[in-house]
Amino acid sequence: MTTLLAAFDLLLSLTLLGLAVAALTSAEPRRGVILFIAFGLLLALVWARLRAPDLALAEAAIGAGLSGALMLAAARRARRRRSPETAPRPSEEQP
Amino acid sequence: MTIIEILSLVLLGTGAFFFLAGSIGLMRMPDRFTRLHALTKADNVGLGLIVLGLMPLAPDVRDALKLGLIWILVAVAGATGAHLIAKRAVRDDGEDSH
Amino acid sequence: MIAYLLIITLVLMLSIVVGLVRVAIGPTPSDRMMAAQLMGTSGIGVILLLAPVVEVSALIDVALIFALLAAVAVAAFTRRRVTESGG
Amino acid sequence: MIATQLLYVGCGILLLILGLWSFLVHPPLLRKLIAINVMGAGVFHILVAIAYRGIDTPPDPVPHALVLTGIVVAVSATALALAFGQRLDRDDDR
Repeated sequence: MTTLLAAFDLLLSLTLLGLAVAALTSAEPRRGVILFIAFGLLLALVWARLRAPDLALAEAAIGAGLSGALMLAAARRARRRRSPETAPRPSEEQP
Repeated sequence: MTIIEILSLVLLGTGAFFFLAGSIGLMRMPDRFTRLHALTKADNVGLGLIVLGLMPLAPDVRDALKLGLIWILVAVAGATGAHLIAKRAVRDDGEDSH
Repeated sequence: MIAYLLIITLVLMLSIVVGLVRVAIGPTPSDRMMAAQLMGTSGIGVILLLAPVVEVSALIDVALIFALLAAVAVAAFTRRRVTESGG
Repeated sequence: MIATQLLYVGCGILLLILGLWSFLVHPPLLRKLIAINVMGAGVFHILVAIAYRGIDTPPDPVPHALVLTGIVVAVSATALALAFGQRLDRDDDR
Protein backbone atom coordinates (compact mmCIF):
# COMPACT_ATOMS: atom_id res chain seq x y z
CA MET A 1 0.00 0.00 0.00
CA THR A 2 2.89 2.37 0.81
CA THR A 3 4.40 1.61 -2.59
CA LEU A 4 1.11 2.39 -4.33
CA LEU A 5 0.79 5.65 -2.42
CA ALA A 6 4.35 6.58 -3.36
CA ALA A 7 3.62 5.81 -7.02
CA PHE A 8 0.53 8.01 -6.83
CA ASP A 9 2.55 10.85 -5.24
CA LEU A 10 5.23 10.59 -7.91
CA LEU A 11 2.72 10.57 -10.79
CA LEU A 12 0.86 13.54 -9.30
CA SER A 13 4.06 15.58 -8.85
CA LEU A 14 5.31 14.82 -12.34
CA THR A 15 1.97 15.78 -13.90
CA LEU A 16 1.92 19.02 -11.90
CA LEU A 17 5.44 19.95 -13.02
CA GLY A 18 4.67 19.09 -16.64
CA LEU A 19 1.55 21.22 -16.54
CA ALA A 20 3.52 24.13 -15.03
CA VAL A 21 6.14 23.90 -17.78
CA ALA A 22 3.44 23.74 -20.46
CA ALA A 23 1.61 26.76 -19.02
CA LEU A 24 4.77 28.82 -18.67
CA THR A 25 6.18 28.10 -22.13
CA SER A 26 3.04 28.54 -24.26
CA ALA A 27 3.33 31.74 -26.28
CA GLU A 28 -0.38 32.01 -27.16
CA PRO A 29 -2.12 33.83 -24.27
CA ARG A 30 -5.41 31.95 -24.17
CA ARG A 31 -3.81 28.52 -24.25
CA GLY A 32 -1.51 29.58 -21.42
CA VAL A 33 -4.50 30.67 -19.32
CA ILE A 34 -6.38 27.40 -19.96
CA LEU A 35 -3.29 25.43 -18.96
CA PHE A 36 -2.98 27.61 -15.86
CA ILE A 37 -6.58 26.77 -14.86
CA ALA A 38 -5.80 23.07 -15.26
CA PHE A 39 -2.67 23.61 -13.14
CA GLY A 40 -4.80 25.14 -10.38
CA LEU A 41 -7.17 22.16 -10.43
CA LEU A 42 -4.25 19.74 -10.13
CA LEU A 43 -2.82 21.82 -7.28
CA ALA A 44 -6.16 21.43 -5.50
CA LEU A 45 -5.78 17.67 -6.03
CA VAL A 46 -2.35 17.71 -4.34
CA TRP A 47 -3.75 19.58 -1.35
CA ALA A 48 -6.64 17.16 -1.08
CA ARG A 49 -4.07 14.37 -0.91
CA LEU A 50 -2.09 16.24 1.80
CA ARG A 51 -5.22 16.34 4.03
CA ALA A 52 -6.04 20.03 3.50
CA PRO A 53 -9.63 20.04 2.15
CA ASP A 54 -10.18 23.71 3.08
CA LEU A 55 -7.23 24.80 0.97
CA ALA A 56 -8.30 22.57 -1.91
CA LEU A 57 -11.74 24.17 -1.82
CA ALA A 58 -10.35 27.72 -1.76
CA GLU A 59 -7.84 27.01 -4.53
CA ALA A 60 -10.43 25.39 -6.81
CA ALA A 61 -13.00 28.13 -6.29
CA ILE A 62 -10.92 31.31 -6.31
CA GLY A 63 -7.39 30.28 -7.27
CA ALA A 64 -8.35 28.44 -10.45
CA GLY A 65 -11.92 29.67 -11.01
CA LEU A 66 -11.90 33.38 -10.24
CA SER A 67 -8.37 34.35 -11.31
CA GLY A 68 -8.67 32.05 -14.34
CA ALA A 69 -11.83 33.88 -15.43
CA LEU A 70 -10.13 37.26 -14.92
CA MET A 71 -7.12 36.17 -16.98
CA LEU A 72 -9.33 34.74 -19.74
CA ALA A 73 -11.06 38.12 -20.03
CA ALA A 74 -7.66 39.84 -20.17
CA ALA A 75 -6.40 37.43 -22.85
CA ARG A 76 -9.49 38.09 -24.97
CA ARG A 77 -8.95 41.85 -24.63
CA ALA A 78 -5.28 41.56 -25.56
CA ARG A 79 -6.14 39.53 -28.64
CA ARG A 80 -8.81 41.96 -29.81
CA ARG A 81 -6.48 44.91 -29.23
CA ARG A 82 -3.64 43.31 -31.15
CA SER A 83 -5.70 42.84 -34.34
CA PRO A 84 -8.63 45.29 -34.35
CA GLU A 85 -9.04 45.82 -38.09
CA THR A 86 -7.98 42.44 -39.47
CA ALA A 87 -10.28 39.43 -39.51
CA PRO A 88 -12.81 39.35 -36.66
CA ARG A 89 -11.69 35.82 -35.85
CA PRO A 90 -7.89 35.79 -35.92
CA SER A 91 -6.76 32.19 -36.36
CA GLU A 92 -3.65 32.08 -34.25
CA GLU A 93 -4.54 28.68 -32.86
CA GLN A 94 -1.95 26.82 -34.96
CA PRO A 95 -0.10 24.51 -32.60
CA MET B 1 -14.79 -9.36 3.01
CA THR B 2 -18.57 -9.05 2.79
CA ILE B 3 -20.75 -9.35 -0.29
CA ILE B 4 -21.29 -5.56 -0.33
CA GLU B 5 -17.55 -4.94 -0.49
CA ILE B 6 -17.10 -7.40 -3.35
CA LEU B 7 -19.94 -5.71 -5.24
CA SER B 8 -18.35 -2.29 -4.75
CA LEU B 9 -14.97 -3.62 -5.89
CA VAL B 10 -16.53 -4.93 -9.10
CA LEU B 11 -18.33 -1.62 -9.72
CA LEU B 12 -15.14 0.40 -9.11
CA GLY B 13 -13.16 -1.84 -11.45
CA THR B 14 -15.74 -1.47 -14.21
CA GLY B 15 -15.73 2.32 -13.76
CA ALA B 16 -11.94 2.42 -14.06
CA PHE B 17 -12.20 0.31 -17.21
CA PHE B 18 -14.59 2.85 -18.74
CA PHE B 19 -12.20 5.70 -17.86
CA LEU B 20 -9.33 3.79 -19.45
CA ALA B 21 -11.37 3.08 -22.60
CA GLY B 22 -12.42 6.73 -22.80
CA SER B 23 -8.89 8.03 -22.56
CA ILE B 24 -7.61 5.53 -25.11
CA GLY B 25 -10.43 6.65 -27.40
CA LEU B 26 -9.57 10.30 -26.87
CA MET B 27 -5.99 9.53 -27.85
CA ARG B 28 -6.51 7.21 -30.83
CA MET B 29 -9.84 8.08 -32.50
CA PRO B 30 -9.47 9.72 -35.92
CA ASP B 31 -11.76 12.78 -35.76
CA ARG B 32 -13.55 15.11 -33.37
CA PHE B 33 -16.95 13.41 -33.27
CA THR B 34 -15.65 9.94 -32.51
CA ARG B 35 -13.41 11.44 -29.83
CA LEU B 36 -16.44 13.17 -28.32
CA HIS B 37 -18.27 9.84 -28.36
CA ALA B 38 -15.43 8.18 -26.43
CA LEU B 39 -15.23 11.07 -23.97
CA THR B 40 -18.90 11.00 -23.00
CA LYS B 41 -18.71 7.31 -22.15
CA ALA B 42 -15.85 7.98 -19.75
CA ASP B 43 -17.67 10.98 -18.28
CA ASN B 44 -21.11 9.58 -17.62
CA VAL B 45 -20.76 5.82 -17.25
CA GLY B 46 -17.27 5.78 -15.72
CA LEU B 47 -17.94 8.32 -13.00
CA GLY B 48 -21.42 6.89 -12.45
CA LEU B 49 -20.02 3.42 -11.77
CA ILE B 50 -17.31 4.80 -9.49
CA VAL B 51 -19.92 6.78 -7.52
CA LEU B 52 -22.11 3.66 -7.26
CA GLY B 53 -19.13 1.66 -6.03
CA LEU B 54 -18.18 4.27 -3.42
CA MET B 55 -21.73 4.67 -2.07
CA PRO B 56 -21.65 1.51 0.14
CA LEU B 57 -18.29 2.62 1.59
CA ALA B 58 -19.56 6.07 2.62
CA PRO B 59 -19.65 6.62 6.40
CA ASP B 60 -23.28 7.78 6.56
CA VAL B 61 -26.35 8.38 4.41
CA ARG B 62 -25.70 12.09 3.95
CA ASP B 63 -22.36 11.44 2.27
CA ALA B 64 -23.91 8.81 0.02
CA LEU B 65 -26.57 11.29 -1.06
CA LYS B 66 -23.89 13.91 -1.75
CA LEU B 67 -22.09 11.38 -3.96
CA GLY B 68 -25.30 10.92 -5.95
CA LEU B 69 -25.69 14.69 -6.27
CA ILE B 70 -22.15 14.96 -7.66
CA TRP B 71 -22.92 12.37 -10.29
CA ILE B 72 -26.13 14.15 -11.35
CA LEU B 73 -24.23 17.46 -11.64
CA VAL B 74 -21.44 15.92 -13.70
CA ALA B 75 -23.93 14.15 -15.98
CA VAL B 76 -25.88 17.36 -16.65
CA ALA B 77 -22.70 19.39 -17.21
CA GLY B 78 -21.18 16.69 -19.42
CA ALA B 79 -24.29 16.37 -21.59
CA THR B 80 -24.58 20.15 -22.01
CA GLY B 81 -20.89 20.55 -22.74
CA ALA B 82 -20.79 17.71 -25.25
CA HIS B 83 -23.81 19.16 -27.03
CA LEU B 84 -22.23 22.63 -27.23
CA ILE B 85 -18.89 21.27 -28.45
CA ALA B 86 -20.59 19.12 -31.09
CA LYS B 87 -22.73 22.05 -32.28
CA ARG B 88 -19.66 24.20 -32.73
CA ALA B 89 -17.88 21.40 -34.56
CA VAL B 90 -20.85 20.78 -36.90
CA ARG B 91 -21.13 24.44 -37.82
CA ASP B 92 -17.38 24.42 -38.31
CA ASP B 93 -17.14 28.06 -37.33
CA GLY B 94 -14.32 30.03 -35.77
CA GLU B 95 -10.98 28.46 -35.23
CA ASP B 96 -12.33 24.96 -35.66
CA SER B 97 -12.10 25.17 -39.42
CA HIS B 98 -9.09 23.00 -40.02
CA MET C 1 -9.42 -2.54 0.25
CA ILE C 2 -7.35 0.66 0.50
CA ALA C 3 -4.76 -0.78 -1.89
CA TYR C 4 -7.49 -1.58 -4.39
CA LEU C 5 -8.81 1.99 -4.15
CA LEU C 6 -5.28 3.26 -4.80
CA ILE C 7 -4.96 1.11 -7.93
CA ILE C 8 -8.21 2.59 -9.28
CA THR C 9 -6.88 6.06 -8.41
CA LEU C 10 -3.72 5.36 -10.41
CA VAL C 11 -5.82 4.41 -13.45
CA LEU C 12 -7.71 7.70 -13.15
CA MET C 13 -4.41 9.62 -12.86
CA LEU C 14 -3.35 7.95 -16.10
CA SER C 15 -6.50 9.29 -17.71
CA ILE C 16 -5.62 12.80 -16.42
CA VAL C 17 -2.19 12.47 -18.04
CA VAL C 18 -3.82 11.50 -21.35
CA GLY C 19 -6.05 14.56 -21.08
CA LEU C 20 -2.98 16.72 -20.46
CA VAL C 21 -1.31 15.37 -23.58
CA ARG C 22 -4.46 16.13 -25.61
CA VAL C 23 -4.60 19.67 -24.24
CA ALA C 24 -0.96 20.18 -25.18
CA ILE C 25 -1.06 18.79 -28.74
CA GLY C 26 -4.52 20.01 -29.77
CA PRO C 27 -5.07 20.14 -32.71
CA THR C 28 -8.41 22.06 -32.57
CA PRO C 29 -9.97 24.06 -29.69
CA SER C 30 -12.78 21.47 -29.51
CA ASP C 31 -10.19 18.84 -28.68
CA ARG C 32 -8.74 21.03 -25.96
CA MET C 33 -12.18 21.57 -24.42
CA MET C 34 -12.93 17.84 -24.52
CA ALA C 35 -9.61 17.03 -22.88
CA ALA C 36 -10.26 19.66 -20.20
CA GLN C 37 -13.62 18.04 -19.53
CA LEU C 38 -11.99 14.62 -19.20
CA MET C 39 -9.40 16.06 -16.81
CA GLY C 40 -12.13 17.62 -14.67
CA THR C 41 -14.16 14.42 -14.46
CA SER C 42 -11.09 12.31 -13.65
CA GLY C 43 -10.09 14.85 -10.99
CA ILE C 44 -13.51 14.49 -9.36
CA GLY C 45 -13.07 10.71 -9.42
CA VAL C 46 -9.59 10.93 -7.85
CA ILE C 47 -10.85 13.20 -5.06
CA LEU C 48 -13.80 10.90 -4.33
CA LEU C 49 -11.48 7.88 -4.18
CA LEU C 50 -8.97 9.72 -1.96
CA ALA C 51 -11.64 10.53 0.64
CA PRO C 52 -11.65 7.00 2.18
CA VAL C 53 -7.88 6.62 1.70
CA VAL C 54 -6.81 9.68 3.73
CA GLU C 55 -9.99 9.47 5.89
CA VAL C 56 -11.15 13.04 5.27
CA SER C 57 -14.85 12.94 4.41
CA ALA C 58 -14.86 16.72 3.72
CA LEU C 59 -13.21 15.91 0.39
CA ILE C 60 -16.68 15.07 -0.96
CA ASP C 61 -17.55 18.77 -0.63
CA VAL C 62 -14.41 19.64 -2.59
CA ALA C 63 -15.56 17.29 -5.34
CA LEU C 64 -18.94 19.05 -5.34
CA ILE C 65 -17.17 22.40 -5.95
CA PHE C 66 -15.15 20.77 -8.76
CA ALA C 67 -18.36 19.58 -10.43
CA LEU C 68 -19.95 23.02 -10.23
CA LEU C 69 -16.79 24.64 -11.57
CA ALA C 70 -16.61 22.24 -14.52
CA ALA C 71 -20.18 23.08 -15.53
CA VAL C 72 -19.54 26.83 -15.30
CA ALA C 73 -16.23 26.53 -17.18
CA VAL C 74 -17.67 24.70 -20.19
CA ALA C 75 -20.58 27.15 -20.40
CA ALA C 76 -18.18 30.13 -20.14
CA PHE C 77 -15.84 28.90 -22.89
CA THR C 78 -18.64 28.19 -25.32
CA ARG C 79 -20.54 31.40 -24.65
CA ARG C 80 -17.40 33.42 -25.25
CA ARG C 81 -16.91 31.80 -28.61
CA VAL C 82 -20.50 32.26 -29.75
CA THR C 83 -20.48 35.99 -29.01
CA GLU C 84 -17.12 36.36 -30.68
CA SER C 85 -18.15 34.61 -33.89
CA GLY C 86 -21.34 36.67 -33.93
CA GLY C 87 -19.35 39.86 -34.15
CA MET D 1 6.07 10.44 5.95
CA ILE D 2 9.49 12.11 5.63
CA ALA D 3 9.78 10.82 2.07
CA THR D 4 6.39 12.27 1.15
CA GLN D 5 7.30 15.62 2.69
CA LEU D 6 10.62 15.65 0.82
CA LEU D 7 8.93 14.83 -2.50
CA TYR D 8 6.36 17.58 -2.19
CA VAL D 9 8.82 20.18 -0.84
CA GLY D 10 11.13 19.42 -3.77
CA CYS D 11 8.21 19.80 -6.16
CA GLY D 12 7.40 23.17 -4.58
CA ILE D 13 10.98 24.37 -4.94
CA LEU D 14 11.00 23.34 -8.59
CA LEU D 15 7.74 25.25 -9.17
CA LEU D 16 9.28 28.32 -7.51
CA ILE D 17 12.37 28.16 -9.75
CA LEU D 18 10.29 27.59 -12.90
CA GLY D 19 8.06 30.56 -12.08
CA LEU D 20 11.03 32.81 -11.34
CA TRP D 21 12.71 31.85 -14.60
CA SER D 22 9.58 32.51 -16.61
CA PHE D 23 9.00 35.81 -14.81
CA LEU D 24 12.49 37.02 -15.71
CA VAL D 25 12.53 35.79 -19.31
CA HIS D 26 9.09 36.51 -20.81
CA PRO D 27 8.09 40.16 -21.32
CA PRO D 28 4.24 40.12 -21.83
CA LEU D 29 2.21 41.14 -18.78
CA LEU D 30 -0.12 38.14 -18.85
CA ARG D 31 2.77 35.69 -18.96
CA LYS D 32 4.48 37.51 -16.09
CA LEU D 33 1.25 37.24 -14.08
CA ILE D 34 0.96 33.51 -14.72
CA ALA D 35 4.62 33.15 -13.70
CA ILE D 36 4.04 35.05 -10.43
CA ASN D 37 1.03 32.87 -9.69
CA VAL D 38 3.07 29.71 -10.30
CA MET D 39 5.78 31.06 -7.95
CA GLY D 40 3.15 31.64 -5.28
CA ALA D 41 1.80 28.15 -5.84
CA GLY D 42 5.32 26.82 -5.20
CA VAL D 43 5.50 28.66 -1.87
CA PHE D 44 2.05 27.39 -0.84
CA HIS D 45 3.11 23.91 -1.89
CA ILE D 46 6.16 24.02 0.41
CA LEU D 47 4.08 25.31 3.35
CA VAL D 48 1.37 22.64 2.95
CA ALA D 49 4.01 19.90 2.62
CA ILE D 50 5.66 21.10 5.85
CA ALA D 51 2.28 20.98 7.62
CA TYR D 52 1.68 17.36 6.56
CA ARG D 53 1.99 14.88 9.45
CA GLY D 54 1.30 11.48 7.91
CA ILE D 55 -1.78 9.86 6.45
CA ASP D 56 -3.63 9.22 9.76
CA THR D 57 -2.75 12.25 11.92
CA PRO D 58 -4.29 15.72 11.55
CA PRO D 59 -1.91 18.25 9.96
CA ASP D 60 -0.50 21.42 11.53
CA PRO D 61 -3.18 24.16 11.25
CA VAL D 62 -0.94 27.27 11.32
CA PRO D 63 0.64 26.91 7.82
CA HIS D 64 -2.86 26.12 6.49
CA ALA D 65 -4.15 29.45 7.80
CA LEU D 66 -1.18 31.25 6.23
CA VAL D 67 -1.78 29.57 2.87
CA LEU D 68 -5.51 30.35 2.95
CA THR D 69 -4.73 34.05 3.47
CA GLY D 70 -2.07 33.85 0.78
CA ILE D 71 -4.48 32.47 -1.83
CA VAL D 72 -6.91 35.34 -1.27
CA VAL D 73 -4.13 37.95 -1.40
CA ALA D 74 -2.72 36.41 -4.60
CA VAL D 75 -6.10 36.61 -6.35
CA SER D 76 -6.55 40.23 -5.25
CA ALA D 77 -3.07 41.16 -6.47
CA THR D 78 -3.72 39.46 -9.81
CA ALA D 79 -6.96 41.40 -10.27
CA LEU D 80 -5.23 44.67 -9.40
CA ALA D 81 -2.37 43.99 -11.85
CA LEU D 82 -4.85 43.14 -14.63
CA ALA D 83 -6.75 46.40 -13.99
CA PHE D 84 -3.50 48.39 -14.13
CA GLY D 85 -2.52 46.63 -17.35
CA GLN D 86 -5.86 47.45 -18.95
CA ARG D 87 -5.50 51.11 -17.97
CA LEU D 88 -1.97 51.22 -19.40
CA ASP D 89 -3.16 49.72 -22.71
CA ARG D 90 -5.95 52.27 -22.99
CA ASP D 91 -3.57 55.17 -22.36
CA ASP D 92 -1.19 53.79 -24.98
CA ASP D 93 -3.93 53.74 -27.58
CA ARG D 94 -4.79 57.33 -27.03
